[in-house]
Amino acid sequence: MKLSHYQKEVSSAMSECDEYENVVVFMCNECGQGSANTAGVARMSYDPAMRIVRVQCTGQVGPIQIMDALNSGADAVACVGCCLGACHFFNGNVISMHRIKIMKKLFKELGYSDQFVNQYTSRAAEGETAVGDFDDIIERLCSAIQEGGTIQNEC
Amino acid sequence: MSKTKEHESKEFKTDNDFDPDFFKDIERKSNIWSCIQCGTCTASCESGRWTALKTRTIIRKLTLGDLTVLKDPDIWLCTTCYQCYERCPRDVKPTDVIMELRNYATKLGNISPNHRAVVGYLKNYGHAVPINDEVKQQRKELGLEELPPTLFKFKSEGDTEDIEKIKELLFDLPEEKEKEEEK
Amino acid sequence: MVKEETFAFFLGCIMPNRYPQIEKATKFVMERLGYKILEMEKAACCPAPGVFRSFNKADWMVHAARNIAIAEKMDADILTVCNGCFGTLQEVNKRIKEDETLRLKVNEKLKLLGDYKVNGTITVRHIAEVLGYDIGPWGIEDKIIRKINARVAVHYGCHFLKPTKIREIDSSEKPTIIEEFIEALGVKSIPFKEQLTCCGAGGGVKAYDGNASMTIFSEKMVNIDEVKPDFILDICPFCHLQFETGQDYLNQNQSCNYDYPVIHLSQLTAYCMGMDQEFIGLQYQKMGRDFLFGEKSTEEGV
Amino acid sequence: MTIEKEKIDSQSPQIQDEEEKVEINDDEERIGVFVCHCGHNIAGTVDVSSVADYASTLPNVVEAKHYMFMCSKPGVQLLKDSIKEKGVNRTVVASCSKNQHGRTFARTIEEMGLNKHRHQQVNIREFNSWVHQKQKEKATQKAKKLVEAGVNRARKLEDVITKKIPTTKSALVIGAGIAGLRAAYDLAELGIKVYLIEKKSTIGGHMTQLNKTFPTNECPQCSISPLTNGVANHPLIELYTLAKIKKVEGTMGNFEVEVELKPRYVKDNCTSCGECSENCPVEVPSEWDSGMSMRNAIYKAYPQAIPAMYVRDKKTCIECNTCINVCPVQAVDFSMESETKSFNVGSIVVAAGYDEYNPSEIEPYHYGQEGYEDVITQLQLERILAPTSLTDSQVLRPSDGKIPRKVVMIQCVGSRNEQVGNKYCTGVCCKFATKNAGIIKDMYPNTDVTICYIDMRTPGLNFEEYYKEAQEKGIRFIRGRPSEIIKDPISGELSVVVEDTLTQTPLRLDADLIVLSAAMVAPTGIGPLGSKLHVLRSKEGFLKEFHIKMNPTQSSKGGIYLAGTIQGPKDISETVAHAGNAAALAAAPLVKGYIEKEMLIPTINYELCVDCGMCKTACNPAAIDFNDDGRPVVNEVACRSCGMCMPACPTGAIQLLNFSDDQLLDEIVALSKGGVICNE
Ligand SMILES: Cc1cc2nc3c(=O)[nH]c(=O)nc-3n(C[C@H](O)[C@H](O)[C@H](O)COP(=O)(O)OP(=O)(O)OC[C@H]3O[C@@H](n4cnc5c(N)ncnc54)[C@H](O)[C@@H]3O)c2cc1C
Ligand SMILES: Cc1cc2nc3c(=O)[nH]c(=O)nc-3n(C[C@H](O)[C@H](O)[C@H](O)COP(=O)(O)OP(=O)(O)OC[C@H]3O[C@@H](n4cnc5c(N)ncnc54)[C@H](O)[C@@H]3O)c2cc1C
Ligand code: SF4
Ligand code: SF4
Ligand code: SF4
Ligand code: SF4
Ligand code: SF4
Ligand code: SF4
Ligand code: SF4
Ligand code: SF4
Repeated sequence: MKLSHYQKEVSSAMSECDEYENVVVFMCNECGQGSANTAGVARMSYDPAMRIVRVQCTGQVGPIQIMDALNSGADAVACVGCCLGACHFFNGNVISMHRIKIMKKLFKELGYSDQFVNQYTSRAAEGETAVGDFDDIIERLCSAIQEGGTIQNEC
Repeated sequence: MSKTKEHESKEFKTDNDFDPDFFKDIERKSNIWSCIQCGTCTASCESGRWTALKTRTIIRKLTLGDLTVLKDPDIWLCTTCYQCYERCPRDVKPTDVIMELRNYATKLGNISPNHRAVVGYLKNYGHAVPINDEVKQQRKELGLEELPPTLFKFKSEGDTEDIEKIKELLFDLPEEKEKEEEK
Repeated sequence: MVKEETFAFFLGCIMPNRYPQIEKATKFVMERLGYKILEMEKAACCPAPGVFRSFNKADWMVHAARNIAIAEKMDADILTVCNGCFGTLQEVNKRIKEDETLRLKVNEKLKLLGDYKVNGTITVRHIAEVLGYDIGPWGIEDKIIRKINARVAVHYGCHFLKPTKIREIDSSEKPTIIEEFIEALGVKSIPFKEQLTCCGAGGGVKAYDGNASMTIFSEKMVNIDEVKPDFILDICPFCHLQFETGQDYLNQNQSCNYDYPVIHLSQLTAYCMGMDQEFIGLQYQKMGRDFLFGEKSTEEGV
Repeated sequence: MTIEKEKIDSQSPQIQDEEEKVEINDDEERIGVFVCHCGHNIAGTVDVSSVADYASTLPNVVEAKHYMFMCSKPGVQLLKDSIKEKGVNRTVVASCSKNQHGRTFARTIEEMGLNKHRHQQVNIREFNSWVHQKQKEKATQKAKKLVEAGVNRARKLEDVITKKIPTTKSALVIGAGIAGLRAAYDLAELGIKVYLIEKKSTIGGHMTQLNKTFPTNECPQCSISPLTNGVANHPLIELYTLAKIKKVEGTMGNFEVEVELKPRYVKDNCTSCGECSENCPVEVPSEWDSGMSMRNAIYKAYPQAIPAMYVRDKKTCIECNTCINVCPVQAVDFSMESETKSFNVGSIVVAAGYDEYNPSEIEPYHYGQEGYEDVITQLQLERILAPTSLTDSQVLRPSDGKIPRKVVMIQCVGSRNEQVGNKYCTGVCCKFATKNAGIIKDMYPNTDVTICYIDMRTPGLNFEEYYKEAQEKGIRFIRGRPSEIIKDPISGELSVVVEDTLTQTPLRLDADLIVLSAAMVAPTGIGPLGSKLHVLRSKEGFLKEFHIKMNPTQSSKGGIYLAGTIQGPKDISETVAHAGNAAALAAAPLVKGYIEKEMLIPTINYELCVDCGMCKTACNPAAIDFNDDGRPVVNEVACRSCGMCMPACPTGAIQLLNFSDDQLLDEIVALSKGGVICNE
């Protein structure tokens, strides 16, 4: 995987939209943090809006944390855990995945866009996986913004 | 046993002969990608034992994206016995895949004249097998009405509304394809 | 709730237009058993699961739904006597019952055909299932007046049992529903090699490539001939047609010498329940015209 | 994972001098913030001094500095000085990742007498300067936010203590197949008392049923008997046959186990003379012989069985009392009753093995049906071939006792088959089919042996060679999965229908004997056992390992380990290696004598708790249970600090220490601030 490839993608994503500032990313203590560290060591670049929060396991992140982040102004929220089947706490990532699926449904039913909350997996040894996740978050965020989707209350 | 296959003469194939995207639709409805080429379907196939139909090979061609399968006369030799469907260890549902494939082939105009005729019967009589005088007589002898109370009877009595609509709206077959049309 | 003990009798194509004797026998049997049989006016071809589904699955479904809609209006379950009709109507009915989006889609097109709409309120039954399970060998015993002491080759056909996941009737590898039922009529099923294979007619093959169809069929006949049954028993007019005309074809083209009567389950049951020999209609058949149940039957007396 | 990291931590501090410790003032939160340059690594992108300046404006921050290399000796000294001089009681270092130097700083403050959990590491290098090198402005902004979040988090950090929990120096091993025997022996050799529980009347498991074992074709009885004898005679191993687990309670290090011992009806003084069996009028198919021979109602499974004692099968016995009368030593005793035993153990090893798949579910193969006696499984073939077999090791077909001239083996029966719900490849059957095909061919060169396979899977040293050998012996390999076995109703002969996929030819192969290579599946009764142990199962039914690669012998519950095929199909070498690893892991805390555990566990606010049990359901390691008052309690030993119970709780009553909703909120607020915020 070529580094420049990612850089190009990021810059193109950024040029498309810049109406966001903070994206809160809950990353588990194992592959999540590991992959972001690896990305850093390899000097891969991604959007500075990423705000990584260390949690034990993505299974620990509940609707409370997600709503806390959105309420206090995060433009998008994501959870990044280990690969499916390789959760270091058995199946926290799967549970988180289901939880986020349900939240997405709920958002949609309430008339918000469901592209602002997502679940991802990454691999500790591959920074690309984390960067790919981050890029995808921005991509979804941007396309949702462009389509007029929102997750914030109008006030 | 069956009709000759034009495509068999072309031996060497390149990526240009394949279009994996073409069969996306079939993939969505069945599990063709999970086929392990075990051959249970071919071995189960009562048709394939005596005819050129080789079910596994058809699935293989699909996964490769080999478009010649659409012109393959073999796909019309499946009797829909469902034996392969019942036994496939990977739940590929080959019978359904072949049906789906025939739908595609039909869209491309690859339909045999006999099959066109059957569709014609349906459109004209409401039946794939229309009645004849001999059977009319037989019905009378058995004490049944000469014509059963199906659509055909109504048509012959002048009530043609239903059959006209069926004729117009259903099973619209494309025109006969020009003989050779490549890629 | 659909009316109990009442059936909308779906004729299909081959039975009324080729083997009216099966139609006659079925009515006789069902009425004797206390069912009410209603005619389905304006019903048409099911349409056949092999050919028409091959051309256009969506239209196949709509056309079938039209037939189902007729029965829904009559508020009665559908009775079929043919594996093909059963295959189509049972599958389509099941799918429109289970899949609401599909139902909406089908109804949309159905509207264009006239005043038709499917709601998924009825079930589709096959005569063999009704006889085998609802009446059962235990229930037929005191309804028959004669038993037939014969050894027969039972041919299930394909679409009655398969796909098992959709039909949910009996195992497709070792079914017993017909065997058990006919035993009550005194008839013994004799196993033959590859008993459950196809007769070679389905899937549009008979129309597409008659030779191929006959090749498959000739193997079937070889296996049947090995065990020399008194007659061939089937539950589907299309298989019936294949066995009738097929034997004739093999005799003429492959110097075979088959002469096995082909009898539908309805005919057999009707005879045992007291229907006259002439209405069973063996005299119209190509094969085994001389076959008379009389020699084999023993009167039970009612 | 946390446990292991911290173990290392807790051992090292003693090296440091004690006198550095200072009195901690805990009246208010006093936070020290230190921003690292890491040479140019951070400072080249982030304006570190402005970050430090910003930090100094944050509430509770009493010291804010930036320095070239925080991990260097002078850097670390800055931390110490701030604690000593400014009374700092919480530290935030904004430098590299927690993995890189988080531990260095935590250890430093621990040396100064602060709990190491009061250190908050903020990563502004891997998560910031290195990935935003071209966006200096934004990177500095981000660093400020990250530091603020760190300060917010540090404010409420609580002390986490480490506890030492003594362990019981004994272990329970469930199942006495090769895996259980290996594990029991290894544990005992480490000086640990072992209770070995077997549900059958004899030990050895499936291996004793085999004829020869690949790839060397040696006799399994010979290879296993040193171990069976070793186990039976080991002073530290207590062996219980006809035993069933009734109850398991407790956690890692200390379990209480209750075992039910079913009566044998034969006392220990049995001399194995066989008198009783010879006179017993009842004959039933032998389970051990896979139904290939008969046994009596009082019997010994096989001559070399251990324990070398007879057993009476109450279910089939007709109570004629002959055995009681003929026994020369009056060993037969029908008055025996089941008894219950209790043990205290520190670790549990589950080695309950596998069962051979019953192919009767696959209808086209007609296994087990009348008229298809010559369709057998590989395990049955092993029994026919075995030295102790009824046929005297001759391959005679069950229907008529003739030597088969055409043997067809069918692979992947019940494996790789979604219709029966087993998606996996057993991985052993290709090897044992090759083995048995070769053995038949060696014995009867005139017999044709065919193997119908989908893929031949013979990986590993020696196995491809083994496959090649079989090919050279003249075994015919046909690539295709048979669709059905058909029987000619007149001649009664069987044939196998298969497509040779390589030439696209449908074939009908005549066969005198058909051998199904049936899958290895989870053993019967594993469901109840699993739930008694509170361990999770994989969807295939086997017990699930903690991590497929890194922890293949650990179960979902601490202190319970998996050995051998109970975790998934394996051959004997893999089983033995797996069991050895399980024994080593099970022994570690027992040999050490204690478990050291950080109490980073959730607390339950009982005023909020509604006793709904959602937390219990969410907890994979089964660390939450209800006490006698019906209230949930967290087991501090079993808890793995995953936090998965938190979002499950409908009232927010359960909160993981230092990861509570409240604490996370503080961090999240700082990170989210500045977005499209909605102020009402
Ligand atoms: C036909 C065949 C041929 C094979 N040939 C070979 C070969 O040649 N070479 C090779 O390496 N491998 C071979 N194998 C694989 C080999 O059999 C296994 O790898 C090995 O036996 C696994 O040992 P185990 O101890 O894990 O399981 P098992 O041998 O099944 O032992 C499990 C034990 O636990 C007991 N148990 C189960 N449940 C409970 C319970 N609830 N409480 C108490 N006890 C319980 C059982 O009674 C049994 O004694 C073959 C397998 C088959 C099926
Ligand atoms: C391309 C590829 C992909 C793979 N993918 C996977 C996968 O996806 N999943 C999987 O489970 N496995 C995979 N594997 C297998 C996996 O790599 C091995 O199983 C595993 O790494 C073996 O670990 P090891 O410790 O035995 O050997 P190694 O990783 O080779 O470690 C041996 C160490 O010993 C050192 N050493 C050697 N000789 C000496 C000496 N004389 N003195 C001192 N030190 C010495 C070496 O330098 C080395 O550090 C893959 C292998 C390959 C080749
Ligand atoms: S039986 Fe199924 S898996 Fe096997 S070759 Fe046919 S389609 Fe593929
Ligand atoms: S359904 Fe068609 S392809 Fe499948 S076994 Fe029957 S005839 Fe062959
Ligand atoms: S503490 Fe980390 S960031 Fe700072 S100098 Fe050391 S390695 Fe670099
Ligand atoms: S129980 Fe008695 S008779 Fe039977 S083997 Fe033991 S000692 Fe011999
Ligand atoms: S009492 Fe039971 S075990 Fe003993 S000899 Fe009689 S039948 Fe056999
Ligand atoms: S080891 Fe061979 S026979 Fe067994 S499941 Fe795997 S491929 Fe099939
Ligand atoms: S943190 Fe909660 S869910 Fe996780 S192990 Fe501990 S008690 Fe169980
Ligand atoms: S989930 Fe919460 S409320 Fe329910 S029992 Fe657990 S702690 Fe109590």
